Amino acid sequence: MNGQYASLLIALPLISAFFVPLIKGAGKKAVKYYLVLITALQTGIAAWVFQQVYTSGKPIIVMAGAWRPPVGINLYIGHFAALFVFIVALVSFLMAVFSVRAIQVEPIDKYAMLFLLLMLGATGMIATGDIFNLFVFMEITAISAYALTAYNKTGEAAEASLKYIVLGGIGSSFFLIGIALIYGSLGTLNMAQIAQLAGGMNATVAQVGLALIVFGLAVEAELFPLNAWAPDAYQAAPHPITAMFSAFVVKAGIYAMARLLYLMQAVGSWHSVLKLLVVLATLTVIVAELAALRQKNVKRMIAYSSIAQIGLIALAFALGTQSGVDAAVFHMVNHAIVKGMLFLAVGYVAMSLGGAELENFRGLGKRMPLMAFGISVGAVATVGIPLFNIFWSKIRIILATLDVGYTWAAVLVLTASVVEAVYYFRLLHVIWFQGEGTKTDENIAIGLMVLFLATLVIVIGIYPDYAWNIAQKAGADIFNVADYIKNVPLMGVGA
Amino acid sequence: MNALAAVGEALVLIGTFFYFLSALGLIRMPDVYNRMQTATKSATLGSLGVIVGVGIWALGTDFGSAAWLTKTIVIAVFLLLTNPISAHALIRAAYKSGIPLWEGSVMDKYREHMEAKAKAAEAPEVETPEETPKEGGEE
Amino acid sequence: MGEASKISRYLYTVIVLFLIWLLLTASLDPQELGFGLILSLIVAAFTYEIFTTSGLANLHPKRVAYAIAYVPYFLWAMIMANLDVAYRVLHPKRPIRPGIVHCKTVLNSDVGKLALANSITLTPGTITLDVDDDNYFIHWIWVPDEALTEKEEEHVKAASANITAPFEKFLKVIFG
Amino acid sequence: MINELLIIIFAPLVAGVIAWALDIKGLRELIGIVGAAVPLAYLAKLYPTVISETVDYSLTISGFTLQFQLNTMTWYFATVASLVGIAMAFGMASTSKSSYDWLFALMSFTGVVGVFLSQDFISFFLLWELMTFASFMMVLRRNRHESLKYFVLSVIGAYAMLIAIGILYAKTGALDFESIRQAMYIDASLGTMSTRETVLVFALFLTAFGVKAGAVPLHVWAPGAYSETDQSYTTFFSGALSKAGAYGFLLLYILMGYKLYATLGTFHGHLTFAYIIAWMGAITVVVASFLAVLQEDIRKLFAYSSVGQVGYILLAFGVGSTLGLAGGLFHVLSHAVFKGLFWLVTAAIILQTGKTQFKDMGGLARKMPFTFAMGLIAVLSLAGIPPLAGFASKWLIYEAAIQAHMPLVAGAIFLGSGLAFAYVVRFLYSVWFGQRPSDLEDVKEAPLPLLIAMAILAIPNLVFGVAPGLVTEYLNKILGGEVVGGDYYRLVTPTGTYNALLVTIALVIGIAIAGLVYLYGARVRKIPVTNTYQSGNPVTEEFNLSIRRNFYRPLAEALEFWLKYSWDRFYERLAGLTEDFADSLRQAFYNGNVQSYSWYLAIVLLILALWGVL
Amino acid sequence: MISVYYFGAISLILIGLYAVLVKKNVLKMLIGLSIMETGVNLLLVSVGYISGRSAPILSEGIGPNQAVDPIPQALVLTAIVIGVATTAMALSVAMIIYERYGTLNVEEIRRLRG
Amino acid sequence: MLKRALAIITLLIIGYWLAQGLAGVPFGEDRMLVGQYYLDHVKEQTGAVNAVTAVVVNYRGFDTLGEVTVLFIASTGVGALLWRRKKERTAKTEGSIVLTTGTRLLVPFVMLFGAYIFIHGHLTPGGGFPGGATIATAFLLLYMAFIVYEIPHKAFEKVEGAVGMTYVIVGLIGLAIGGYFLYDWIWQDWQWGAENIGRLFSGGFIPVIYTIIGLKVGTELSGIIDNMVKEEVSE
Amino acid sequence: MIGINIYLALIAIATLLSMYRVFRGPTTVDRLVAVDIMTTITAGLMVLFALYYQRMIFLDVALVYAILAFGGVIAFARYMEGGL
Ligand code: NA
Ligand code: NA
Repeated sequence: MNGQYASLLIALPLISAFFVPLIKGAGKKAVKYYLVLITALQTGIAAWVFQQVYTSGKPIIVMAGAWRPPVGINLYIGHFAALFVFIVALVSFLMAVFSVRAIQVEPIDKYAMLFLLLMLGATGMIATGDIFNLFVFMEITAISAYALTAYNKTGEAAEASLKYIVLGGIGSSFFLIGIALIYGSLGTLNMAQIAQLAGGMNATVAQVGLALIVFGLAVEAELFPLNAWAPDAYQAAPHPITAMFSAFVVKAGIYAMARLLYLMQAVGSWHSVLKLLVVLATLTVIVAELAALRQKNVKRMIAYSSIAQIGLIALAFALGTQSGVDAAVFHMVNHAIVKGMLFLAVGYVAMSLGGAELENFRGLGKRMPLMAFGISVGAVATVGIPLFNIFWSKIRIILATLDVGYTWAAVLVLTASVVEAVYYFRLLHVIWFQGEGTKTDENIAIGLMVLFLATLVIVIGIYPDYAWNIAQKAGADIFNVADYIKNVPLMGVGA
Repeated sequence: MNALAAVGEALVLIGTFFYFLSALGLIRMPDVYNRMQTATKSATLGSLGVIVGVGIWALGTDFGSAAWLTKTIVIAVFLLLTNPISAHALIRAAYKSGIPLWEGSVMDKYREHMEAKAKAAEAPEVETPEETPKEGGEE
Repeated sequence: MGEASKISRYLYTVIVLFLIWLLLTASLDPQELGFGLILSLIVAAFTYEIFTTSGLANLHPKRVAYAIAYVPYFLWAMIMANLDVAYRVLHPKRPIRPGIVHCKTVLNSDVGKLALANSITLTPGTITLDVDDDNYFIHWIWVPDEALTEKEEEHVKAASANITAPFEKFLKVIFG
Repeated sequence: MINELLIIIFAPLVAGVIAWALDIKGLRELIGIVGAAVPLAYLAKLYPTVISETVDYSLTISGFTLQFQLNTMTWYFATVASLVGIAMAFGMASTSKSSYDWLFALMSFTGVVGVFLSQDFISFFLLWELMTFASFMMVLRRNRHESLKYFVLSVIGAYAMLIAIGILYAKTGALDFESIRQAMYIDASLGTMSTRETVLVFALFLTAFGVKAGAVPLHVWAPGAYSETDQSYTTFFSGALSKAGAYGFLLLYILMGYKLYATLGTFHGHLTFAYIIAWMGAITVVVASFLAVLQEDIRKLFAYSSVGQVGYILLAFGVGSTLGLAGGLFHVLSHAVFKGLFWLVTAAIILQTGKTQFKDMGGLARKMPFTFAMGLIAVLSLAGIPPLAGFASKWLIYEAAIQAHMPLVAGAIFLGSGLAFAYVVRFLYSVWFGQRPSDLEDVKEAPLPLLIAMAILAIPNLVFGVAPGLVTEYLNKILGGEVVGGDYYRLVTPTGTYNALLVTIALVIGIAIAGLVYLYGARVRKIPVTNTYQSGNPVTEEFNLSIRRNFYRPLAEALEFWLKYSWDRFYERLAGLTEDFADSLRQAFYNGNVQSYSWYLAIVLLILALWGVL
Repeated sequence: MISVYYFGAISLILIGLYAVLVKKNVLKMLIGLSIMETGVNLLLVSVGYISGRSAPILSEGIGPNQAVDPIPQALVLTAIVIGVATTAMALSVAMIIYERYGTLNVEEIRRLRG
Repeated sequence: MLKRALAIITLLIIGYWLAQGLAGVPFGEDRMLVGQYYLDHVKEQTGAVNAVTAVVVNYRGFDTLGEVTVLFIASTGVGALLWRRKKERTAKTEGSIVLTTGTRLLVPFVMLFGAYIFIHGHLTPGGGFPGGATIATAFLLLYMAFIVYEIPHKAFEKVEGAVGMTYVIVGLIGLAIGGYFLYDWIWQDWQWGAENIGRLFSGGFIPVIYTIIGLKVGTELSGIIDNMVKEEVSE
Repeated sequence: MIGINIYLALIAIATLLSMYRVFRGPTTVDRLVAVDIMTTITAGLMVLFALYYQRMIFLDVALVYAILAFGGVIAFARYMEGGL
């Protein structure tokens, strides 16, 4: 099949979302199962694309409207995008299954549409090869995230959404100013062509533009101190959505940041931007871990933990080395799995036991052993215990950091990891060794999903090679800008 | 420059002058009711002048066509129809939101009418301008 | 005057819309004409019910003639109004004596009342504050002495003579 | 065919996972014991090979090359650990009823053996973390606070190591020991790694290994952690796992010794870096022994005692001579067997009586004669009484210290021995002799598996005590020369000779005489142990001294000034401050007001702007 | 010398941001956001403007070399729609907040914190 | 007040910084690269006279699809957030006869004009978005004038969905026929309107898509308005 | 086009004066009235621009603008009087 069919990754969620109003008469259940079906289909397409890209070793360049870049907008589904689009689809599928149980608040049809469009937005952000198109997909992601954050319609949900909107709005506005500067200077929006021409850009414009773009994306990527919206949004959003936020929405943001950063390598102030990012990323890790330390709401605690892990990824990206990028990508994969599982299990517990307060987790080991197991595996993995997947990526990030000479960053990040261990193990103690309870029924589908993800965590922990090879290829996709430029069939406008 | 252009330009000049008058009224009049008295009319007439003036003026240029005139007339008629409606809606909003008449006002037949009507319907709730204004005097 | 037949109302709407289309495009290109007609037919189908009650009757020649005659009359009144405004705005003492007065109208049709209200708003020193049945409440920037009477009937008479009556002779014919 | 080294390392873990997953009583214990026995069996099988050559295995995982090697040194450490491990497994068969315990106990077994066999820093760190995590989980179940204290310190240690590894990696581009060793050797003359970096790496490793070894002031986790877990597991925890720390110091010598020497030079004729280690050890010995004396809880006593004994090992390594290394290595073995035995005895006492305080015990010798006998062996070995293993190793260490002209260090050994005598006497008397509290009348001998476990560790105490040459001969192979001379029964060093056989014969005669006196001689008068008088007045509760309660209170009062300063309290305070700071930070930064949050954005923009303008 | 359009655009952006940073009322903050977006859009159009050229509609005698850059105008159309969408979302969120909390004062809308 | 002063200082510095950046992009200069290509080729490649439209719908049609999606999200999101089991108009008073009658007269014209705008998108500066917004204004006026007026929102939702699907399907037909998503098969393959440039029936699939967008935007904005002027009533 | 500067100046002054009223108020309706006047003036300005740039197509823009502005003003007015 023709590679252009990868555009189905965009077309399918869209057309399916538009189709929902026409089938909403069939009832709530039907809409939920429809959601499961579509995400499964999307996963299938993503798997096909993944297989195509990884067997051929060449990226798929989707050219919308048959226009060759830079005249038209192209999607660049390279090793990274193929991998992450698949993760986006897979996590969405799992969360669609979770939604069948987890979402009772009406209107389900609207939920389904927003869900699909959130998935679409992240997919687009990851796949696009055009900087303004990136903005559009970022807004698709953000606005559906705003809506989904407030979906429960409680005061807290609306409050969280408001914070997200205000900060996201400022971020996107300045991102757009950045685009305006870059476009004004280069006359093109195509990322490959920007990379090609970046070296010859007016130095001030490049500096300000790059700074603004990084700033705008850093809001979405939850970098300190631009991440104040995130804990609230994570806490207030419906459980499946929180999992999606952590597993891929924020990742799309951080990927976009990394991608643009590396594409604009030739810009004069590149290294000082990186330095700034190292500082921000390190602060992100520290502040988030400290904030999680005495958190009484488990969902919020894990949200902070997620932010900290994102900080770690950002740190790795900010190193500016091949090994850093590889480690970052590997960590993204691992973190997506782990946090997906954690939010899934915690969400299910909160849903069954009436809230995510720490109190509710007492005796969970006896009441819901499967969820307790999932949470434990997630916790242990996040802390970075060997034989669990995150160990491998975390150690790589640390080694890469030290390799560049940022010893202080490594020290601070590891210190923060100690804090992380403390709160996670306190949680484990509450779950397993405090309180009593009798076993309650655990939903089979959700139990299976938790088991599946836990297995993945351990399998990658014991045999990381497969995942690592993929991550390396995906990392090279981001790092090797020359290949990126070469792979996009620029038609030579203006050149 | 031909006659059409001259007429058109004259109209435009008059129109912009009325724009100016309109805004001046907005400044000089003591309260919102009287500001509307002066502003709405002048702005509408000003638009009429400017817009139709452009339509006629264009006919007198080398690029102009009949379409210029017909289009400008559509716009002008639209404004002629909608501006007084806006003004009416706004003055009603002012009154109903409790903004009192200027202290020099000599009568308020509308309040009398509404009170009588309310009495007739025995409905106690009637908004009166005596109420302290909701939005008055802030900032 | 009762409600006209649906077909009459629909056709009237289509005609009006198509005329507007012609003015908008000012083109005799058959593509534009054809498409304009189609659009007029479609839009009219959705809107004719709210657009008109009297239908094609509106196109009675007498009405059209009066309508055409009304235009210069009204414009003149409007220009006068604006000169009045100019006087009050530019006069250093700001000569105003505002108040809300009460008028009555003889017009029956809604469109007629609208036209009257708009005409009042655009002419000397008056803005229509509210229309309640046949009662008009007008904010008047210079309430004349004869309207300052206590007696309701005299007041209405004086105000109506000043404000509504001049327009009604045209509008009565045009809109019924 | 799976590689033998992998089997040695991972057999316990696999057995643990199976035992945990099946969770069938009986089968669980069986699988556990078998799993724990596998490493020892394979190590025994490979002994002949190791003597002549190394056994290597490497695998590439996740882009890292993990290397394992069995050589004379690693074989020694792995075997000591496996010996203690099998004893632990037998002990746990009696004391633990939980598959959770089996999983993590055996996981830590894997970790420890793996750490010893690793030849590169990735596998070293991986297994180190695994070992730490597993032992932490063993404590977490019983006591959250103590476990976290342990874990936090351990993780700080581990991360210190990781940073050191990272710096070495950044400098040398290598992660395997051999390349790093060579690179460091060359760098000693090149000096590309600055003094600051070298000192940093040294300090980081010192922290990392010091924590695990329980060196003062990083020891504070040990008393709690050793106490608050299954006591059979503590056998392994204290007997084998803490040796990983000692092993780390040895590794430091191997990898960076020359570089450290080149960078730091010497101090009063001693290698500076070794001197630091020696003093760390000496201080640990003294402080921990004092604290051990003051404990009222049997577990705490042995916990501090363990800390002190590992101090001997550090001290020995710190002497810096090959004799010191030999002594230290020997003490690795003897500490493992006698302290392991102690913990098994403790486990038996606690299992059978349910008590942990000295004040609640007494007269158990008759109720648990076998356990008593085992306890006696342990006491003699620990107190350094010939002809048990403990004496042989301490004697070597003492000889080494004297030879290296470190009188203060030697003094610390002496002081430590004295204090050790003080606390073992108390243990001996208050638990085994004297009047038995009435609620202990029904106490029975410990169950069979536990007795087997004790026997497993008692035998080496005796064998290596009577024939220390068995060990020193092997140590000579490790150290590559005739460090300790003599034969099986006789140790000869440049300054002295110790004949274990002679001592044994003398002792056997002595015991025989004493036994006769005991059987036919003195009659013991029974008095209530609490009914004591002081200068004719009944003692108050606050000053009620007996061998079972506050026996060494006067010592505590004498040391009052020093006891005020507790590292433990210091760390607790620090942790408390950190948590309070975290709270304030959280409340202040995430204050809930979206306008404040917008200000954060504005401030970042401002920073970007200034950074652009300036 | 900075052009008046740039100046206006930056001014709008700053005024909008000022409202977000200073105004206590959520609605005023949202208005600030909209002003900011307007400023950004103006900036985008200004960046694409070319002196002496006309709108990029190639009729009425305008050729390819007499028109300004069409891209920024296309982008602005998109940006405006996105702005409208954001505003609509924000308004409905504000409506819920007002319903639940009875206030639109940002200092009182802070149940989620810490 | 300190906060205001700080804000002003902060903003002035940020403003200065932005101005500095913009100084590198001098106003009014021709720096077109891709833009010039569009101007040079728009007529032959897309059949549109309005280059902006060609960019919006054709060259950068992918953005526009996203833009449509954004609005759809907003409409869906507003619908989701303001969803109540039963809702009613909140208005207490009807508009006066002036407003109601004015609205009656204006609505047909406004709708026609909205359609005019999006139909002529490839020729004039309008297009689907302003056209749709204009149509939505007609509904807004109805809401403002009459307190009982309600749009048929169920039907509107279906229209919204259906036209959205149509947009994607038009794109997918392009994929099937020309091998590329959003490929303008009407212009590129069928060459419809090639002799017609500048007249109504030209511009490839631009008028088709703009009609879709116009309808979609119109129904979506109306739906948003509908949601916002209603409040929950207890059953 | 001799007068273009005069027209623009007059319009600019008018806009500034209206702007003053928008910021000054004091009532919301005052601001709305001022906004209404500004939109009317802006529509006229757009028509003028159409002539200036000789592009008839801008007339459509002006009309769209007038329609949207009218809708907006009515909406606010109705909101103020509680009819929304
Ligand atoms: Na935005
Ligand atoms: Na108006």
